[in-house]
Amino acid sequence: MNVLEEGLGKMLQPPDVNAFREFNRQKPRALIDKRMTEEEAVSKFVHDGDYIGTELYGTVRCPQSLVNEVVRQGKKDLYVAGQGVFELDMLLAAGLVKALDHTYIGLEVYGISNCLRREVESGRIEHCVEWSNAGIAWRFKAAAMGIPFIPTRSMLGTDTLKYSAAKVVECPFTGDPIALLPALILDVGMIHVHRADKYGNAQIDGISGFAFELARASKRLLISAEEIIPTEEIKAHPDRTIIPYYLVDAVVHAPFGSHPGEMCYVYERDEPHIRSWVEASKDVETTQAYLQKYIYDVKDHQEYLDLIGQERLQELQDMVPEV
Amino acid sequence: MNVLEEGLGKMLQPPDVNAFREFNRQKPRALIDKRMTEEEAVSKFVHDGDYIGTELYGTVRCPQSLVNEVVRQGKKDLYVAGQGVFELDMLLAAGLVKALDHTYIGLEVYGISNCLRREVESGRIEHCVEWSNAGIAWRFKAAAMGIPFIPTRSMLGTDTLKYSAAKVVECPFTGDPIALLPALILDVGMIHVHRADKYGNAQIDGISGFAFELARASKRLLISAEEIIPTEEIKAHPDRTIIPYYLVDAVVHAPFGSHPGEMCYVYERDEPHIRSWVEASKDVETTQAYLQKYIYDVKDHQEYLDLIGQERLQELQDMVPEV
Amino acid sequence: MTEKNYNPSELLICTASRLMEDDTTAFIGTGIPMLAAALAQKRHAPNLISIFEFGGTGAVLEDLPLAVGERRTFHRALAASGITDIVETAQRGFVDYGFLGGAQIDPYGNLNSTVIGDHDNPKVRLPGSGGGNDVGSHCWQTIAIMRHDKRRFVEKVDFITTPGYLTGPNAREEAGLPPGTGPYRVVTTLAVMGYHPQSKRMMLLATQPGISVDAVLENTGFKLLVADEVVENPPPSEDELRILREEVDKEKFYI
Amino acid sequence: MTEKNYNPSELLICTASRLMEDDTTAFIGTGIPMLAAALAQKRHAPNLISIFEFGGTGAVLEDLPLAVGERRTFHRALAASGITDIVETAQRGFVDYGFLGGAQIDPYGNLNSTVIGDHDNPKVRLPGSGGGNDVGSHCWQTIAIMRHDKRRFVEKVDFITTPGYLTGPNAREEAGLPPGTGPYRVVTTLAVMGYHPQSKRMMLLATQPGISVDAVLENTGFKLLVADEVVENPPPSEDELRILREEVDKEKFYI
Repeated sequence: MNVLEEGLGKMLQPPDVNAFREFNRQKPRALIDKRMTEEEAVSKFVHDGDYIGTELYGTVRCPQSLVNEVVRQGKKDLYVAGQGVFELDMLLAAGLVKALDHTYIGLEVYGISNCLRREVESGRIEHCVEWSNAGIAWRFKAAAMGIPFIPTRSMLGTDTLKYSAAKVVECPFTGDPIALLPALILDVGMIHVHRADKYGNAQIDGISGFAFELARASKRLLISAEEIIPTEEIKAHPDRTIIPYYLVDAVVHAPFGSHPGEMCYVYERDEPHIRSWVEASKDVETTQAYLQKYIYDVKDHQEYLDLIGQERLQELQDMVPEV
Repeated sequence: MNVLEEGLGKMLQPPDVNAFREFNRQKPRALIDKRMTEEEAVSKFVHDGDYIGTELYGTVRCPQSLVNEVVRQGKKDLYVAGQGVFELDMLLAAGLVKALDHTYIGLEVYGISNCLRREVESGRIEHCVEWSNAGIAWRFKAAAMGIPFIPTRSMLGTDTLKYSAAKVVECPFTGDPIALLPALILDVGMIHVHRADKYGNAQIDGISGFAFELARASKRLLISAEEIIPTEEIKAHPDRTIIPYYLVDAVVHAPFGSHPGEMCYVYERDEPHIRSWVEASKDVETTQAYLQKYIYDVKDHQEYLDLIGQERLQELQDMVPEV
Repeated sequence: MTEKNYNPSELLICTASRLMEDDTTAFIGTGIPMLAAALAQKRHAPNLISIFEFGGTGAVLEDLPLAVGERRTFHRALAASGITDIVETAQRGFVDYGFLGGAQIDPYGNLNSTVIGDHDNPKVRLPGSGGGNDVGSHCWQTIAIMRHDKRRFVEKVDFITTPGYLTGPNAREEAGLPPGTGPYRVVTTLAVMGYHPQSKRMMLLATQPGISVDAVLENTGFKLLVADEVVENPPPSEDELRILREEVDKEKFYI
Repeated sequence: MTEKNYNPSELLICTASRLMEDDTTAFIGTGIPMLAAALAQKRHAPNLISIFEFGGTGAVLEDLPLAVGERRTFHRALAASGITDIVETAQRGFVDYGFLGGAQIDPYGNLNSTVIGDHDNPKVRLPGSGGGNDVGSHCWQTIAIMRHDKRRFVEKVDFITTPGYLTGPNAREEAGLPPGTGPYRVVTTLAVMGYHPQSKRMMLLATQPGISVDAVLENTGFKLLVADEVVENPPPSEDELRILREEVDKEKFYI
């Protein structure tokens, strides 16, 4: 099983599955009430220099209230796994990102991210290691499985592989080249869910993106939830639990926690707000003004929601059609 | 990435992911009514010499009506992936199994399988290749992912590995030994579900065993279902679909399809019936008498249910407690 | 050239839509592929099975999604799972078509959406692969939708984000990519291109209405092969435009 | 020796149950571990988190399961998933205890549940690994529950189905198994054994009520180490027996 090629990209987080096991060993198995505010969750579990990841798809089910709190507290020199839109733009805008395992940061239909451009083109981001979208998800999956790598036929033959930290080997069964993706174990993962109990047992409606994998790939896991439900509801439908409590370190009640992103079946995304960010992000000064207004100058998620306004939030809810 | 050890077991089904892709390419994407009887499904899709697999856990959600039909039609020289109880005992009792990728065949609390003993100790089964339970499930998972192998830390250091067809390599990322399990692609998979629509979109309640993986690891997939539901119900809850239609070749309506096994939330297992099999299986003659009575002498699943009797089936339903 | 009753976006959407077949699976990304798929479903391919990267399979595209994960991507869908299940489904060979875009494309259909300039010292940092590399690796046939000019159609892309035919015949297979996969069509506002079956280089198959072969060649930064017979695409029909405007994008978000 | 008011199964169940701690995760297999876990939940470990191989996590063990996948394994559970999720959870280091059985065990705690005799020409074909190898590979500490006689406690097992300490110190780590894992206890009707911290060989820690150290040694087919101080286990208490008989296995399926 010869190694045929090795990506030139820096291994930002080595796939140390033994250290991950040791960390997981000491996480409590007890049912502990983990409810806390964004402020407590982030100050307690996110540290300067941490490797963090957010789970979402586009602007859908984005842990925005948690990310805003990371920005508010100015957690810096962050290593970030990058499949993101609005929320990673915030981290980039605030200059908190040191290095990226990158797959996509952009504004979808609104085009490329000006914040990404500024941070990368200036050299302020020290490493931009490339992967495909599924490549990053599979790296989480490898970590979630407790194995140091996972094979894939993505990325082969491309510069995406050349500038990654993957390796290409000769498959010992078929003889064909295959890419091996190293497990990506996060210091901190953040996921926004439809509902969770106070211990952290969580449910998601609709598609689940890569929540299953990221939850299991995180040493510390912060959950924000639109709704906190009694554990009896979890127990009545255990097959709906996508994240079991023992993975979770903090449970944050965050209604409209994905705003300006959407939450399937609950509220739509705030298109004018996102457009206003697209405009603001074009220029350093207006970018900072946006951060000032929506993050630094508000104390917490509730104040942020007050700033958006109950009326607007109601509209976003009302836009959801009957299923 | 040196190969440190290679299992001595025969590779019964090489992990040819390219051939699997070519097969999957020609499966129809159209929404076709796939409802048929056990007789039609088995005669159309199961052939002598096929590599087959059943998905279940113990006696739970067992595709028994399909397996009985395989026995009835005497499909022979079968290669079988073995994590099974009652249903694999039937195949063994009928002398249809040529080789096994084996992890567990036994009767759980009732002890070891006499049929397995007779078939293996006599040498009638040509190969018994060993794996762990999760090892077999991960082999399905590799096939489901479309990759030729998956790493694990199971099986290392043991005779289970030595008599498998796995390989141990030095992990190119950590330097530690790690086992690689070859993908297991089935010619035919069989799964019993709670409900499916006529195209094959299927739902399962409660734990899902390895249905997700086996469904995706099968070239041809036979689904039996307690209930056939309108597609509109599938579309109302797409996050409940564990098996999408394009994987499926046959949809068999099989109420009590798991009997004498159980179906979570629907009916309990038929303990006296299972005990009667445990007794019968001790001796070749009584074994054959059981097959004669419950399989060969009944025309189809409905006749089998008639033999069990409506009253008894009702009792098994009534034993399910309120949740 | 008479005045056209459609804009360039509408032309791209209608052209891409015609390439979509009933009873096939198609990996749909943000933007034009979504509109094309919705148009196809409402017109000639009611059973086009849309596959969205983050989990939606077989949605009814009544309203247009603005993002690849939102509720419209699994509206009345047959299944709603997650990204690994979807891309593994493609890796197993179940996805017939994939739609791609990029900032640069080369004669072998390799696409760049990562950087302009040097990777470690870029002139322009682009969004990155996203699902592009996965779609280009696993789908049986990929269709690129591009703006057509010399800066985009280049002899050598600055960065191969997504594999086309790489360096030519057999290069995909030698790299370990699944045999039989690769670029199928390139759709632009000027033309539709395919690939030469042997050399795997891009080849002009059809021009868009009112566009000459020379105009296509002039706007292509590499030597484009030309099919023996180059047809001219019919313009978007009344029917296509009506459905597109009145049903697909009635809020005029894209068109 | 006075007449005992409990049978051997009840003794095994009560002894195993006492090893189960509150607020720990335990991988539970068919039979005695299920009864022990149910007894522990109803007595000293109400928040023992049971993990069942086919998907159940944190069930309330009100009624006794007869199989590792049936409804009682996820009755009022916190999660119900599938086998790969469960064993991967163990592979990630989240499962504290695992319970094992087998036809043979050796001084290093290696277990055989595959064959008696030669693998390819067996005298007795046994059920096979099942989840045994997975539990023995990934759980932090494993507890074997065995019948105690010389045919079962052997110097060398015919087949290592499930890894104990393999050939001794560091052998697990050298084989690639997760550091810090391995056999913890062996529970039999005669005794409770542990393992010597350095040599990793099995060591007698406690005898069952009325059983002498010599009786244990005589029924063991290899040289069993003996702890400096061997205690005698207290017999099953009235309380344990009452709960076991009246609540855990009221239908007398196992006991």
